Amino acid sequence: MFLIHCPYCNEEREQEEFSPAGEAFIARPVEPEGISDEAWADYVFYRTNHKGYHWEQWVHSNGCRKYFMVERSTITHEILKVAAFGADISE
Amino acid sequence: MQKKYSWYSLLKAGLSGQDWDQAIPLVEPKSKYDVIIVGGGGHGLATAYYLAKECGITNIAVLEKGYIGGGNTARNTTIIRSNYLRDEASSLYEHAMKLWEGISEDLNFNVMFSQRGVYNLGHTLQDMRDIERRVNANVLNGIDAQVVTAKEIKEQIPIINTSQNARYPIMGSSYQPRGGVARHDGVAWGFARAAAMLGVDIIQDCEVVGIEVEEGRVKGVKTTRGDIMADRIGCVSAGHSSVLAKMAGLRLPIESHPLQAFVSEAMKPVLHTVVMSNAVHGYISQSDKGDLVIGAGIDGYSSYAQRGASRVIEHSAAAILEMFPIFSRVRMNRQWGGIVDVCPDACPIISPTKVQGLYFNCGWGTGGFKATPGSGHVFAHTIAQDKQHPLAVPFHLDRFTTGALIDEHGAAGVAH
Amino acid sequence: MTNSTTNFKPVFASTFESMTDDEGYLINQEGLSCLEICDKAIVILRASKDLEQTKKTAKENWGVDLPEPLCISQGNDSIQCFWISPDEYWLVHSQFQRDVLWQKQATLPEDMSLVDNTGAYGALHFKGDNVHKLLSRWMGYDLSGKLNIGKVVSTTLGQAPVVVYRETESELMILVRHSFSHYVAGLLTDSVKRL
Amino acid sequence: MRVEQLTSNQIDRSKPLTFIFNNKKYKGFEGDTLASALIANDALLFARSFKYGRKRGLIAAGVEEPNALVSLEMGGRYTPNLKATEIPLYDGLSAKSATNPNSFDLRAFIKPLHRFMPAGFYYKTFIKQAVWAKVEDSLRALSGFSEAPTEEDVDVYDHVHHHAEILIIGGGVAGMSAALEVLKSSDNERVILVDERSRLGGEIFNEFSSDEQSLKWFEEAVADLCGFAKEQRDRFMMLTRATAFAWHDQNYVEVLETHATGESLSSDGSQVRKTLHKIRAKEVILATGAHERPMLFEANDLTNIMLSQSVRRYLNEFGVVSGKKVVVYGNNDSIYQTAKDLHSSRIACTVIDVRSAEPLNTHAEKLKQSGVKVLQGYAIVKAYGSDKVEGIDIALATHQGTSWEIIGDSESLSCDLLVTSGGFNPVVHLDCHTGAKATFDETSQAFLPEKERANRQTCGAVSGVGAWQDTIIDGKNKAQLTLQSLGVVSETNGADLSENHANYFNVSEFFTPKSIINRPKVFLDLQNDVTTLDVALSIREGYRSIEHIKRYTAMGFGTDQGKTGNINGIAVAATILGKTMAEVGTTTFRPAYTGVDFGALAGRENGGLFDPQRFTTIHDSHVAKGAEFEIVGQWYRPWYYPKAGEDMHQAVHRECLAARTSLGMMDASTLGKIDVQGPDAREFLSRVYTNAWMKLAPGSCRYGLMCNEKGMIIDDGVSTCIRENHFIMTTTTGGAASVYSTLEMWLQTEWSHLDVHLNSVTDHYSTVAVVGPNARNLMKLLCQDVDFDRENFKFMQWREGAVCGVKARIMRISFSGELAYEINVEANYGRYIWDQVATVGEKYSITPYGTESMHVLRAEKGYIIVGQDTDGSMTPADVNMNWIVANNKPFSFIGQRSLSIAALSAENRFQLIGLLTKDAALVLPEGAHIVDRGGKSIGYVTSSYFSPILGRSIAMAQMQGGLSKIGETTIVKIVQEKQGLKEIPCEVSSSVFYDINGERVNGND
Ligand SMILES: Cc1cc2nc3c(=O)[nH]c(=O)nc-3n(C[C@H](O)[C@H](O)[C@H](O)COP(=O)(O)OP(=O)(O)OC[C@H]3O[C@@H](n4cnc5c(N)ncnc54)[C@H](O)[C@@H]3O)c2cc1C
Ligand SMILES: NC(=O)c1ccc[n+]([C@@H]2O[C@H](COP(=O)([O-])OP(=O)(O)OC[C@H]3O[C@@H](n4cnc5c(N)ncnc54)[C@H](O)[C@@H]3O)[C@@H](O)[C@H]2O)c1
Ligand SMILES: Cc1cc2nc3c(=O)[nH]c(=O)nc-3n(C[C@H](O)[C@H](O)[C@H](O)COP(=O)(O)O)c2cc1C
Ligand SMILES: [Zn+2]
Repeated sequence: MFLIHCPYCNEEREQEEFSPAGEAFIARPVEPEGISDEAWADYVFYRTNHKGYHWEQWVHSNGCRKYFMVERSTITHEILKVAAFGADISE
Repeated sequence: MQKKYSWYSLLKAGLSGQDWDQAIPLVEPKSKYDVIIVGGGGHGLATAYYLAKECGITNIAVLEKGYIGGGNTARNTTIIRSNYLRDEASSLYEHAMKLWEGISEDLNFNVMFSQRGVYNLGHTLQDMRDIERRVNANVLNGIDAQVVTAKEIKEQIPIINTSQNARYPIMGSSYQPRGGVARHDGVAWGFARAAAMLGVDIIQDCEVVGIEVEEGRVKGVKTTRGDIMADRIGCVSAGHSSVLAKMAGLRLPIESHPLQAFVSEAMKPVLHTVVMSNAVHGYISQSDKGDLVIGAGIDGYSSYAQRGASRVIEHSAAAILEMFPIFSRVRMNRQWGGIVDVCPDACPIISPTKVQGLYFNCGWGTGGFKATPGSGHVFAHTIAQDKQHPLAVPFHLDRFTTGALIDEHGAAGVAH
Repeated sequence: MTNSTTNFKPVFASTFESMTDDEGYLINQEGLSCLEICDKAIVILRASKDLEQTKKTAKENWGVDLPEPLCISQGNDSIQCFWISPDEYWLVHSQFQRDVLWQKQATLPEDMSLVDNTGAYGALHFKGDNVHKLLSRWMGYDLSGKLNIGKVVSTTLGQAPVVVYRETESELMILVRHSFSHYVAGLLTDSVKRL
Repeated sequence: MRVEQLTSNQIDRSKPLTFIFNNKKYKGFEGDTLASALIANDALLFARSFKYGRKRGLIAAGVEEPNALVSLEMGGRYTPNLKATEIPLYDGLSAKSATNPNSFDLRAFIKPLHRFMPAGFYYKTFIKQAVWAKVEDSLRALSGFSEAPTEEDVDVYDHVHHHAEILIIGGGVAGMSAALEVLKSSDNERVILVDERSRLGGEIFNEFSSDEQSLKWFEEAVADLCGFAKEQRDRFMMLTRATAFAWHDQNYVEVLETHATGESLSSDGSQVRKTLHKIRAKEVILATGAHERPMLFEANDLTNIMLSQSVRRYLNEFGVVSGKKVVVYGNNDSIYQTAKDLHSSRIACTVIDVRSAEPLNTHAEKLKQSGVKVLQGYAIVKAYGSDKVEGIDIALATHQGTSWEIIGDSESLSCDLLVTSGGFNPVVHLDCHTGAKATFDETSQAFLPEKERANRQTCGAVSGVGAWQDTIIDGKNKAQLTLQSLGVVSETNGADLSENHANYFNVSEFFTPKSIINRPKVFLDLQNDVTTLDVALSIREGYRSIEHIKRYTAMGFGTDQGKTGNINGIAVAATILGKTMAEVGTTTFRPAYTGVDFGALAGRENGGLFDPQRFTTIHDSHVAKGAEFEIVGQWYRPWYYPKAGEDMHQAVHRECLAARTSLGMMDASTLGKIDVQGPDAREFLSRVYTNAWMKLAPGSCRYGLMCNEKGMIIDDGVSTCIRENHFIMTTTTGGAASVYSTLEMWLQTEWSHLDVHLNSVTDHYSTVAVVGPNARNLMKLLCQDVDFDRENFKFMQWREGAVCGVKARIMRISFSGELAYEINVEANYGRYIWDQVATVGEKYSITPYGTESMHVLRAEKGYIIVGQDTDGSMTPADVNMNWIVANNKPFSFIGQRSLSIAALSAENRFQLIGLLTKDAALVLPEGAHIVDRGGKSIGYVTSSYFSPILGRSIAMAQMQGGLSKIGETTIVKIVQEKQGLKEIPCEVSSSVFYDINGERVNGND
């Protein structure tokens, strides 16, 4: 029951308003037909499932309905950063 | 030599004040073992036990980062059943069920396996279709299963609410008479003690922090208590499987999620069987101590913290009251969470990996306690022979690539 | 609406209708009233990826300055414009002047769009000192601390998705999806008994 | 017995009350708790212990009480397992011991057997499964406390959300002081103060005989706080009888408030029994105080062996005491406080201090001067008595460094009340719920909360601060730090605590010698009968971790969660293991701090409010027609419309024939509807559906199938092309929400370059389907501005027009195979249109039908229902719908790549076929299995009905390699009512049973 800052609403809201949408940065292969079954399985099923801070996707499902990215600790649930898609998350 | 548990020994100890032997001896890790099992949960300990008992390998260490049986084994609602839908899964769980039926004697340790029966309720027409399909499949596979009507449920469980006024009225249920519960701690300890009696080293407070791989073969592990060599390593670390995989440079098709449970204050027995409902998200039984043991739904985000959202607990309490309105003034005594390792097809992975000598047994998600003896048994054979036990074959990691998934979402439900 | 060639007389029926009193009140008591408002038209304006383009269009078409996040702005003829999401604005107007909103559809750039969603919502108007007391039983949003006048928020009431906005210090509006109206009316009238 | 009135008493002697306990009538006063009133009546026996069958009484006055469990009232207000110490007395109260100490149950017989029942007893016995199965239930019958309730609760529970800048948990001196400070030093910050007790003040009334200064401070502070609560109502809320029971991430604290009417009989059930407050606070100040722990010696569980502070509480707050000849024993100055209070109430007492007489203890000296016998440097070895404590054996204690040992012979002392104090356990529970660890502090000899945590302060006894004057300062200081963290003040002006502030009552080293630990019946956990020997045994057997000790002995598993016993248990384990307290550590603290009623957790989310009930705008018309409903997702859909005397089959028979022969109508409003617009709308549809969408013309509709990346069917529906770049997609009722969010996900995260907008318009439209050969005739009557000619308004086209005067979008689509139109209008006109269609349609005997008939009609045509004929593991090819897979679209549609994996086109996959029973009248049960000659399952029945139009049964099934077996005979097996398996021969057929060539869709002109 943590709070998440929605980068679009620009406000902290209860986790209940959001839905988790899995690990971030799992890009769909550009040419699915051109890759091996292994590479395809890696995209569809395999996950890093990192212990510690990682980037993941959430959607503000009961709010603005926007998907965005969150850097959250899977150990403490602490959130370091949130970012809209396409935003620069390097700094 | 360890003292056997029996009425006689109990009487003798009671009269003489003579001591019991160590069930779980304190040992220092050796520098090398034939097999290392990472993870001292029920599955890991069972694996070690069957390796020692049936596979002729006794130079084994079980490495546990905390205390044995302290992971999901300590946190689950202990529901045991084998009425799964797919042949592959039901064979595996039924294998476990058969082992459960003789496990206390085999281990010389009463794990309080109690076949009080399990009901899986249906609340919609589609639930009932699924139940019919599953029960028929079970019966064809020789697994005890029945479809029961709401009226029959009410006769067996008079305190259940079968009224049409419930938000999701109970339409019927599947019933497995041989299903039930067992004492979770006892399961871990019973396997540990029996394994230790066969010479297995059980080493606690020993976290594996690295896996040594050379030319595609495992060499050993790095731990918080030093390096330990082994030719074969079996990882049975449930919620932490991805962490161990990463140490060997692998990824797994797994996500770790919080799954919560809670118990009520203890009351006189009033619920004599296990009742589960996937549709309203509540799973309940009453333990021999008298507390209601209740399982909640899974939290959707990934986490290694053993806690989840209180909203999930509230919802489960509400679901339990939908089914058992008389529990409204009963109080929650304690609430906790575990970390479950969830696989995309709701089936486990019992498999060798690309790294020679490294095996994984994981992905049991919300429902692996019931498989404990079976899982350990087939995994032991898989490690010993470097070849999957026949019952484990469908659970190879390859299935995610070959497409041979075993979809158990229907029977595994949302939890347990 | 009516078709002149026949003698059909369409009957408008809101989903709250069977639960409100003759004057349209769901709740009407000391310190708290909840009245159903039936005359709102809601048209969704979806923005162009080019924000300037959107701003310009909104201004030209309806006289609205696009509101900041979680805000409401005013346009011509008392058209209200709600920020719902970065590319979604709701133009709220009287039912009977819905055409004022629609007329401009043809002039929209092709990457902007209008969707009529009037039929989807019931509107409840809350007034009185006990509004927060009632709503806080089902709403986790910080109404007293964060919902200032002119602010609009999409959130939940119980398990129903709603849009809530503040008109004055003691007046709030909540838009409820029609299919949830029995549920929402149920939870409000249940809680109000125990304020 | 009751003693004279003290100023700190909270009972109102002018209001006598009568109550019943264990079937006997007693008297008490307003302000009493059940526990204090029973002490006043000298009724001291509460329980018989589980394992040893020993009789037990009260040991404490607060929530830490382990023994005095009772059930309250009967019927709809019956409540199990309440602690007598937490029940305020009311007139007519009726309570019963959870385990009756006087009844002669099996437990009494177990008593002499306990030596054969060490910790872990069960694990060592009943090892044969068959034996265990026989005895388990009888053993089970012995366990548990109160009987379970038998009736539904008559009361209700509310949830309320709050937001505050500052939440203060605990309203003792520390919390009060902190609250006042934050209120005085800020203007707008919202403050909440909660305390579990009936009034504020915590332990202040027991502060050295409620010295006048402390009481004066208290009264002024209460007045100030009440002033704030009244005048600044918007920002200050003060709750008593409100327990913070859980603390979650980011200061989300759950508080359970019991209302005044809470347990009483007077409430009529409409009032709230309890409110669960959900508080989200920016800052939390934890001021939860400390629980006293008992001293250890043999038979320390006898009735009337109580905790020192609790005895003081009973005396000072309720004017009751349970003995006349008291021994007070302990290792800290709490015992002198109690002795002093007893002495001034003229109750004879002797003090035994385990600490040596050196250095000089001023409290001891003062007490001696007033004539109280004080023995310093003595330890109690053993207590004795039958029902209650009658005396003790003491021995001299010699001290060496931090430890002591008993020497010499023991001597006996008689007493009728034994009071002990072994130090204090700060109430760190809540602080540890999100994973913080308590650390053992040598100075205060206690586990203290973690020093620093973000947005949280601790003050008072919970952080190891002793005297009340220090506590006030500590409260203020922490309030200042809190305000600083909030940015309200920039600098803090803290005052210093006194030098000995951390020295809790001058506690001695936390230690009990092995000579005592090794005795029998030295109890640690009274509720679970855990003794020091159990801990020792657990360790010897290899269960060494404190978590193992807890689990092996059940220490701390009870309803008190080890509040008084756990820390002693840790100390004993430390001694046996030769480790420090810190090394042994605590077990994990978890919610709930004290029990929370399931009803309170659920709040109002039961029955109709358990989960939203969603209705279409036409619902009332269905109800009026007598419809039975089916739950689909959260929706209630008409299932069938029985006429008087009809069962479901008869109703469905009639409904189906009406649609096939003349006219039927159904409410299709629940289907998900998504408005898709934008320059890339077509491209988008082509990516998410398996089939082609680039050429669909405005005015037309098309059926589409949707897969996930695994290549499995997840949804289907018809999408309508409104304009070149504008479509309306329909989804299944149950799949609407997930399809919508999945589509948004693709758009936002993966294809953000596509210019498409999605909007859910499910609720905007009501949809009435008009189905049957007379559909066109009816439509002509309803709508004049549309040309319904079959050539001008073709199948899979749509038109806009006014239906009964309402603007409508009419689609000519069909899920029954008949000529059919779906009328979509703005939802507020849905009911009107439905009623009009019904009225005008009378001419053609129009018949409303529900989901059951819809299923029959579509099954006759072989149309699938996603989720019924598919189960998440079916590809389009599996359901014989390869015709809808366009493999050469430029963009690899979702799931396409997976479909090329070899296993997904294997020949023996489950494939959708039809089944025709040889006996045409026999309807296969859905879920029955198809078996091969060996009796192995090779498929199962997904949909099965009696088809009225065909006059025979039809079924759809998934069968391994089924498509290649059409025409063959196969066997379906079903479980016959538990009497074994029944075999039914069937013919494998195509899954299309009726109107194979699809001619009916045009109707008859
Ligand atoms: C709330 C809840 C309810 C459940 N209910 C049921 C149920 O009713 N029925 C059912 O069948 N199943 C249930 N389950 C699932 C079940 O608990 C698990 O599937 C099962 O216990 C897994 O056993 P295990 O031995 O694999 O894992 P665990 O018991 O978790 O053991 C894994 C061990 O590995 C250790 N470990 C991890 N990393 C390392 C490392 N690096 N080095 C050394 N050791 C390490 C951990 O400390 C842990 O002790 C439930 C789970 C939860 C959380
Ligand atoms: N108990 C001790 O160890 C001890 C030691 C030294 C001094 N004292 C005296 O005790 C007082 C200490 O003041 P203090 O304010 O720190 O403690 P306190 O014990 O006086 O007050 C704490 C209050 O918090 C309440 N509380 C505890 N947990 C709660 C929860 N989860 N939810 C709601 N309320 C909860 C308690 O019921 C109590 O009323 C002083 O008078 C001090 O001299 C006590
Ligand atoms: C089946 C089962 C029954 C339990 N019964 C109790 C109980 O009666 N009392 C109790 O305090 N805890 C009970 N627990 C919970 C444990 O105390 C503990 O919370 C759980 O094992 C998780 O460990 P942790 O809280 O130490 O992290 C039970 C746990 C399980 C799995
Ligand atoms: Zn948002």
